[in-house]
Formats: sequence, structure tokens, C-alpha cells
Amino acid sequence: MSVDVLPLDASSSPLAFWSYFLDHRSTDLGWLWDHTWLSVVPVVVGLVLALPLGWLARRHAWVYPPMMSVTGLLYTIPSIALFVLIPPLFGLSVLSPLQVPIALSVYSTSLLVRVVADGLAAVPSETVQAATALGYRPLARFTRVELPIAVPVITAGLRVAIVANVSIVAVAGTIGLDNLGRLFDQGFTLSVNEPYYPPIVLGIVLCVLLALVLDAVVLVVDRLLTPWRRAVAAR
Amino acid sequence: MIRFDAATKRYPDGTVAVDQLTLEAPSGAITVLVGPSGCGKTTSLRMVNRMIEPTSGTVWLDDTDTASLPAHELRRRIGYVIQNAGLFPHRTVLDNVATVPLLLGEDRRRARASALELVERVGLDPALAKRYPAQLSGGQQQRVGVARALAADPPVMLMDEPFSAVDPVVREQLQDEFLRLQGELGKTIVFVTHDIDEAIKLGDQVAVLRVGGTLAQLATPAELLARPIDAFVAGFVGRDRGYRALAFAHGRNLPVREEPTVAVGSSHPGSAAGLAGWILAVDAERRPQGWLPTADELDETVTDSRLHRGGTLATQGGALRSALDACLSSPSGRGVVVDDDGRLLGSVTAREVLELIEERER
Amino acid sequence: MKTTTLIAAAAATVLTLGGVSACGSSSSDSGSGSGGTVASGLIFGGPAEFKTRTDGIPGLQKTYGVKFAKYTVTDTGGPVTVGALKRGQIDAADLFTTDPSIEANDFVVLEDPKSNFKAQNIVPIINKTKATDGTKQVLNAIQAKLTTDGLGALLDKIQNDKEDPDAVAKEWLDDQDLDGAGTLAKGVSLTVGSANFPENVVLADIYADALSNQGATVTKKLNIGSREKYYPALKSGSLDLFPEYTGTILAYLDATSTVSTPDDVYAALAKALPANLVALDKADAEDSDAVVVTKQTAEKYDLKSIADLARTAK
Amino acid sequence: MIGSVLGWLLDPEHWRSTPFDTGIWAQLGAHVGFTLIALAIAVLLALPAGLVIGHTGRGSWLVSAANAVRALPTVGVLVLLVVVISPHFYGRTNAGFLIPTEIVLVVLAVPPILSNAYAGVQNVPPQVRDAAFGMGMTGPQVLGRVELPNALPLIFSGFRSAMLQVIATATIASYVTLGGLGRFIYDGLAQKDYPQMIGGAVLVAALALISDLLVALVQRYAVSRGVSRRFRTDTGPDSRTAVLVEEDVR
Repeated sequence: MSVDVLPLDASSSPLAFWSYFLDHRSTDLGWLWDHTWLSVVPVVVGLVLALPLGWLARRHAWVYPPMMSVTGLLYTIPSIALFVLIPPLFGLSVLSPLQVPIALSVYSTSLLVRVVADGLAAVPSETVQAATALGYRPLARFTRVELPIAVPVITAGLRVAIVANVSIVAVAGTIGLDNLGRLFDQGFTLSVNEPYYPPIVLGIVLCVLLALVLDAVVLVVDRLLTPWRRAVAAR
Repeated sequence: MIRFDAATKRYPDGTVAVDQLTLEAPSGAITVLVGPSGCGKTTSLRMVNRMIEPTSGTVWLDDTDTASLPAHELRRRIGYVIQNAGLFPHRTVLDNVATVPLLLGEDRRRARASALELVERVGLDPALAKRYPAQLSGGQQQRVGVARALAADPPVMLMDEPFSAVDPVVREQLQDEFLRLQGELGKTIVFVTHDIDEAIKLGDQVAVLRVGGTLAQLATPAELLARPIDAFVAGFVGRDRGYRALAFAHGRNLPVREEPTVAVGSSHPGSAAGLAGWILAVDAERRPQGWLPTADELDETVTDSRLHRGGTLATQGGALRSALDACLSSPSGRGVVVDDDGRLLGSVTAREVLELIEERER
Repeated sequence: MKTTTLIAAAAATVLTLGGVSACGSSSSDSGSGSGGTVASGLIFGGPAEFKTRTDGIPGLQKTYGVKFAKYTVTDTGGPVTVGALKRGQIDAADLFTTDPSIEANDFVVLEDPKSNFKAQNIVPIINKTKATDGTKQVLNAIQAKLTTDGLGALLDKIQNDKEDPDAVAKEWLDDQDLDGAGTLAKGVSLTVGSANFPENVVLADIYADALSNQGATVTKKLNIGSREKYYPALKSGSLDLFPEYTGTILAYLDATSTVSTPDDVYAALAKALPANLVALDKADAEDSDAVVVTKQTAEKYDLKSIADLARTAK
Repeated sequence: MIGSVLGWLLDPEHWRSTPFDTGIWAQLGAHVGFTLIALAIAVLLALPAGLVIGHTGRGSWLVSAANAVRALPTVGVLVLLVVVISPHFYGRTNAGFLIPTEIVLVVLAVPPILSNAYAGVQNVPPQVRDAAFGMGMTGPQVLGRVELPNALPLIFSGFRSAMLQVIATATIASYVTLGGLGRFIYDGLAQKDYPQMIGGAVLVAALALISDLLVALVQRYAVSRGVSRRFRTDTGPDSRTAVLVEEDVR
């Protein structure tokens, strides 16, 4: 264990968040990292699950309404309840770090299934017919024609999901799971007699920065995947 | 009467859409603004109801400077029809048509009643009145658009490419219907199109605009075809304008000759001797049905399936263009001329039509 | 009818902004002139589990005949409870005896002569496989030096001076001459956990730092929420060491237990723990639940002990 | 597990309030109350703003700004506001906690309502707007009689999304001592009463579902068939445009 007797910082001004960060750098960076992967992994899992499900909902019209009802229903379960419900359902230990990513994957999948289905629905039917006429088989047509065209809609959904996740992960911090939400709990606990802002403000600042950075990453990926849109925009 | 007086539209970035346009659209007539894209024809039109405000110059509506009225009051006096109709998706056909009367404060029941009349007047089934625009075809929507513009009985109508989003067959129907309606109503109309054929067909006068928003030529369609003022207008009016000009030359003194016929369904063809290979088949009302080759077995019954139907028909009193076309499209070389009810009058040859044209040019 | 109930409830709970009125206790200021007890005019605030715990509301009623007008769920001796009590949203609260905010706000701790609350001595609960002689020696040495007042002082540094719990822990070890480097715990690798309140965190830091100084490989998993979250982890072996309180852990393991003195509780705890867990020495330091009121309330009703709450209001 | 949850839900004792235990009816009422207050404020703020921004095309940065607000962590903002606001309220009032909670819920509800109202007006086909002006409607008439009715499907979808988020998020009111259905979740957790906790979660989900159905019903009657395209002859899927309206945290 590192021997770090930390300098005392008693300033409770909201602007003291930076020196608070410097004082607790290693812990805070650890929580930032936890927060990051907890936000990202579920979106990746959600996308991987949502692609086939969304395709199915698009392919068979009768699948769409029930699938949207189920995903919509899952989305209404409050995250705090889901965090607590998941361990017994999945046979995990109560403290398992997996409960948050699993719960968030449920949300991300719910959100993205609709996005994928609607994104595929937005592919012009002439394009699909042209691809079929050119001899694409269904799978190749899906991966090489329909999916690329649906990318803008899907990335729009990904941006929403990832930003939402950053906020939901913080909720898990209040029940003691490691991430930036812990800063809120800390700040709250230390605000017994008078407000102690630095950890709270630091938490908000880091969460917002993280959300913005992750959002930007998705945006960059979107740009890379759809060069034709840049060509149109540059004209 | 609508008068543009040095009307100019210059945008902040310096582009000039309409440059010093001076033009009069006489009352009761159709004035068509035509030109390539970027010529400012739509901008000019929209300056009339101030959807676009002129940068300088004046647009007069009879003796009123349009700038002197509040824009929305001005617009309620002017019918406005646009491409794709711009119908309100959330209102039924009837309520779309009743829009302006309701805006003018007319009582709802009366507005609807007169709207229903108008729906019929533009040639729509009144059963469609309760439908929503999304349930109509493009042509039907366009008719509703016209009905809506007519609802408050405005003396002036502005029409911005109203028929360009429908297929050619429907477009022609709409154009004919429009001319019929204008024959009854006699509105003062400014009509924008990029289609020179439409301009020539519909316009009492046609204003050709060139890119940059200047007026190239204002003339009647016949004059425009006959005497384009410069190379731009000539190029825009098109290569076969000499032939198209025949559409404005009447065929009253066409030397129509009697044409031997056989009746469809008869087995005795009558005398086919001396005919150059083809005989005209008619029905019981003497309406031409098609040509029968004389080389065929003439004693067999004349049936529909044996007829050549290539020829077009000309009407006596119609344009020379249709007469010449009837000759050129007929397998026998003899153009069939009918009366207004479609009954056979006789035939004419291309040579005879050309002689008539030459005679007139002299 | 149900709609009416709903609307009425919505209005009552949201719009009156009141934590009151559910049973018509008009306000604590007017007292209840109708001859009720002092408590029947007061609103009590505390954690949700205090409502059902044997030594919570049921215990207060059974032992002292105290019945409050209403119960408002706040938090577990945290900022919400303190703030609500300070600002008059509630009149009496469940706080912990070591809480420095009691002194800071001039709150009055009501005596508990009939020992309704179980003894709450600090006790390390450790996984048997990690309880080597060396680790026992290190931890028991700490236990011997922990006092209630000392704990309050540590907490004050964290809560009011905003010092880092780990720094406070190191400072304390230094003050107590317990920070010497050594090899007593060499070769032991363990994970130390704590609940998410400062006192528990600083205790875990003290244990962890001392063991680390003595050569153990220590992983900290601090600020884990409530007992419901961390106890299963402790039991299953993903946590090895946890600072606990004899009374609450006993109540958690055996809800029916009625013992309350320090030694009885400690003895009962030893029996109640599962085979893989063991309790080391209990410290003198105690952090027990207490019924706390503001100074004004105490003076107004002349309150010294919990029993006074059951008197007829004047 | 399911049986004990059902048992908890079906026990009439749990629906009634006592001085010590607020029953399901009362907490449901409180939850609905929090939600209605937040939605009412959010609609009053965001709907006119979104409509006007969409109509004039000016101030669209406000929509982007509101969307950026989604990046704020809900819990963090709640804690911050409680710490700032609650010390100013004394006596028998929960205003010190209610106000922060409502602010958080309003902040959550504004972006979807605002951006969908904006997008709804923006999505009105330009020729429809052109025709409306061309027929002599004034700006407010165009907005009220043409743009608003055509934007309704998107406005409703934004409202529904906001409502679901608010209902789900109102549970964290209980994190700062307020009532609402979150009470059962937090109390159940603290009291190791898992049927109560899951029952609370089920109630929240049910409330969300039923509210959504009710609003869907209102939408059916409020939106012109010409816009929703629910024609009797049309057997195609519901054409409600599901614009991304970004659910957030609960």
C-alpha cells in the first residue's frame, strides 16, 4: 500500500473540487476508470444483442409490436431496483461488480433494439430491392447494404444510450459500487453540518466530461463508418 | 391586373434573383412565367403575395401597391397553388378547401357547403371530401389544391408549378380541366412552370425569364414560337418550334376529301378497289376505329383484332399540327378528320396540309 | 373512491409539504393538549430498518411504552437525519453515540436506563482462514486502544475538518504507537471492507493500514453500502475482514435475540456467527443507537431519558 | 419469490396508511404527484419554447443546450441541490427535499419535450408551411393551426418519453427521505424485506406502463387521423415516428 499522507484541504468551496481531485487522485481516477467501462461495455453488449433482435423485428412485422412492448417494459424498471434484483436472478454474489453492467446491458439492449429496427426501416426500400436484384443474399445484404445505411440512426441511438449510462452508473455509486457516484455519496455524507461541495462538484464535472468524451468517440466512429455523408456535406 | 414595376430581389449575399422585372399580367388572362431553374420565376411569383418581399420596385395589384397592405390580408385575397399542393395533412379535404373562408370569418357550415361545391367543380368525387390528403393520389391532391385556392373566390391566382409532380397523363388531364375551369371563371392568373410545352399550352401570354432574373421575352405563345427574340429564347423554346407553332394555326379551310369505309363487324367490305392498300374501319356511329389492310381476305368479318390503330385523329377547326400529325401517323398516309363528336368527316394528305401552310406563309 | 384516495394522498404527501398530519398531531409546538404522551406529539426520524428492528420502534414501545406520532424515514445517522432534526422536520431521531454532530448541534441524547438498545462494541469480524495468530495480535492490539471518545474525535476530523479517513487512520495509529513496521502478518493476503459511513471507513482503514505495516497484502473495498450488501460478501469469502458492531450484527444474524449488555451480546454473537467467520476482541469503544432530540425539545418537555417520552404531556 | 411478491402486493394492509407506515395508495399518490408537478412545469417551460424555436428557426442552440444537460448525472445534481437548498427550510416541511427533487425531475423532462416539439415543428413539410402562409395565415395562426397539429405525434412521443423517465426517476426522491413508490424499494432494501422491494419496483413499472397507455389513448384522439395515418384501409404498422427521444436515467 502506498504511504500517502494527504495534505489537508478543508476548503468546502464548490470550486475547490480540483484540489480535492489532486488530493484523492488515485482513488478518483480509479472510479473514473470503473465508471468508464461500466458505461461502455453495456452499450457494446446491447448493440451486439440488438442487431439480430432489431433485424428480426424488421424482418417479421409481427415480431415488432411484442418486442417493443417487452423492451419498453424493461426500460421502465427503475435502475435501483434492477441493480438489486439482478444478483439473485443471475446467481451472482450481492457485491458482484457484474450486476451493474448486466442491468445496464438490459437497458441498452432495450433502447437499441428499437433504434436498430427503426434504423433498418429507414433504409429506402428501393435500395434494398436494388441490392436483392444485384444478387445479394439476405445476410450479405443486411451486413453490406442495410446496416451501413442504418449506421447514422444506430449511432444516434448509441450516443443516447452511452450518455444515459454514464448517468445511471452514478446511481449504482449510491449503493456502494465503485464508480464516480461514490463522490456524491461522500459529499453527501460529509455535508452533515454544512455543505461540503468539492466531491459533489467533482463528481458532476467528471461525469459530464466522461459523457461528452464518450459521445464524441461515438461521433468519430460514426464519421469513419459513413464516409459518404462527409462527401455530401463537403459539397 | 398584376403589374411588376422594376421589381428586384437581391439577397444579402449579393445574388440577384429577380432583376428589374417589369411586366403586366392582364385581368382575366393566364400569364405564364417560364425559364430554366435559377431564372427567378418562382421568386417573381412569390413577390406578388409577398411570400418574398422585393428589395426594390413595386408590385401592383390593380391600383393597390401590394406593400401597402398587411401581408396576411393581401394573401387572403389571392389564391395560391403550389407544387405537391401543400395540403394540410391534419385536415380533411373539405376543411382544407374551407381554410381561407374560415380565416376570413365565414361561418363553418357555409364554408363547408361551398367547399363541397368546389370539390365537385374541380372534378373530384364528393365522396372524397371526408378523406385526408394522405388518402388521395397526387392528381387528386392537386385538384384539392386548386379548389382550396379558389375557395374565397379571389380575383387573382398564383400557381407555382402546380402540375409538375404528377405523371404526364394526369398532368394533361389537369391542364385540360384547368383550361376549362378558367374558361368559366376568368381569373387573373400568374402561372410558373419550367415546362415550355405547358407554358405554350396554358398561357395567354408567356414571359420567358433568363438566369439572373431578367425578362427575355413577353409574347403570346404563337409569337414566341414564330419569332423568338434571341438565341436564348429560341434555344429554350426548343428545336421543333416550327412544327409546334402549327398548334396555333387553325385548319378551317382544310381540303377534306371523302374517305371510303367498312363497318366493323360486317363481312362485306364494299368496294376496296383503287385504294392504296388500306381501308378505314368505322363503327355504327361512323366513328373511325382503325385501318384494315386491303391485302387481307376481304370476305372475312372485320374484327377489332385485325385493325391497325396507329393513326391519330384531327378535328375540323382544330390546329394544323394535329392535322399534319394525323397524316404522318396514318398507315395509309391519309389523315382522318372528324367532327367535334368524333364522327368521320373525311381525310386529308400531308401534301395538302403542307400546301395550305405554304399558301398562308405567302 | 380509489381515485379520490389517490388524489387526496397526492395532495397530502406532496402539496402540504408536511412531514406531519398523518394522525392529526397538529404540531409539536402546541403539544398535544388532549392528554396524550409527549411522544404522541412528536415525529421520529431514522433509517427504515429502525421501524421494524426489535430494538427500534417496537423495542421503544415495549420497553418504555413510547409511541411516536409518526415515523419519517431519513437515513442511517447521516446528513438527512441530522438536518431534519436540526431544522425541525422531525422532533426526535435515531443517531449514533459517536456522531460529532450531536455535540456540534447541541442535541440531547436521551438516556437508555432499561438498555433497550443492544450494546454496540466495535468488533472485527474476520474470515477464519485469515485469522492467524499474527493478524489476531495486530487487530486485538488496536481493539484494546479504541475508546468511544477517541472514536468521536476521529470522526470529528473526518466530518468537520474534512480530513481523509485514511490519513486520519494513519495519524491515529501513529499516536497510539501502533504503526510500527513488522512481519506479524506476513504472507497473509486479505480484503478489508467497510460500510459507507465515515466511522466504519476509518476503522477499516486502521485495520488495513496496521496489517499492511505488518507485511500483509491488503486490498481495500471501502464504502460498500449497507449490511445487506456486504454481509453476503463477507460470508462467501469475497471480503475477509470487516469492522462491525456487536449489537447490530447480532440482530442481523438473529433477529429474535433479546440480550443487550456488552458481554451477553458478545457471547451471543460468537454463537450466531457462521463457522467460517470469527469475532476478534470487542473494543470498549461503543457506537450505539440513541434517541436524540434538540435542546429546545428536551427543555420544553424536560426530557432526560427515553422513559420521559412516555409521560403525559402537560 | 414471485409468490411472496404477489403476497406483499395483495395484502390489503400494505395498501392502507398507518401513522408509521405509509400505504401503497398514499405512496402511489405521492409518486403520481411528484410526476405530475414535474411534467406540468416541464411542459409549461419546454413546449412553448420548442414550438417557437421550431417556428422561427431561431434559438436552436437552446435545444442543443437542453440535450447537453442529459449528460448531467441525476443523482449528483440531486445531492448537490439538496445540500444547497435544504438548509434554508425549517419546520414541518419537506420543501427542502421536494424542491431539489422536482428540479431534477424537471431538468430530466425538459430535453425530450423541448427537442421533440422543436423537431415536430421543423418536420412539417415546407410546402405545407408555405401554403399556410400563402393563404394568409398569420405567424401564430400557422403555428397553432398547422404546425402544432402536425407536430403532435412527435410532441406526444417526447412527452411519453419524459413521463417514463420521470416516473422511473421519481424513485430517487426516496433517497432523500421523500415518499413515493421508491420508498418501498429503499425501505425493503434496508429492512431485508425483498418482497416489499420487488413489489415497489413492480408498482413503478406498472405505473409507468399504465400511464403510457393512458397517454397513448389521449394521443389517439388528439392527433388527426390525417397525420397519424390511422385509416381504416391502412393495415400497415403504426406510423408514429419514433424519433430518438433518448430515455435517460431513472
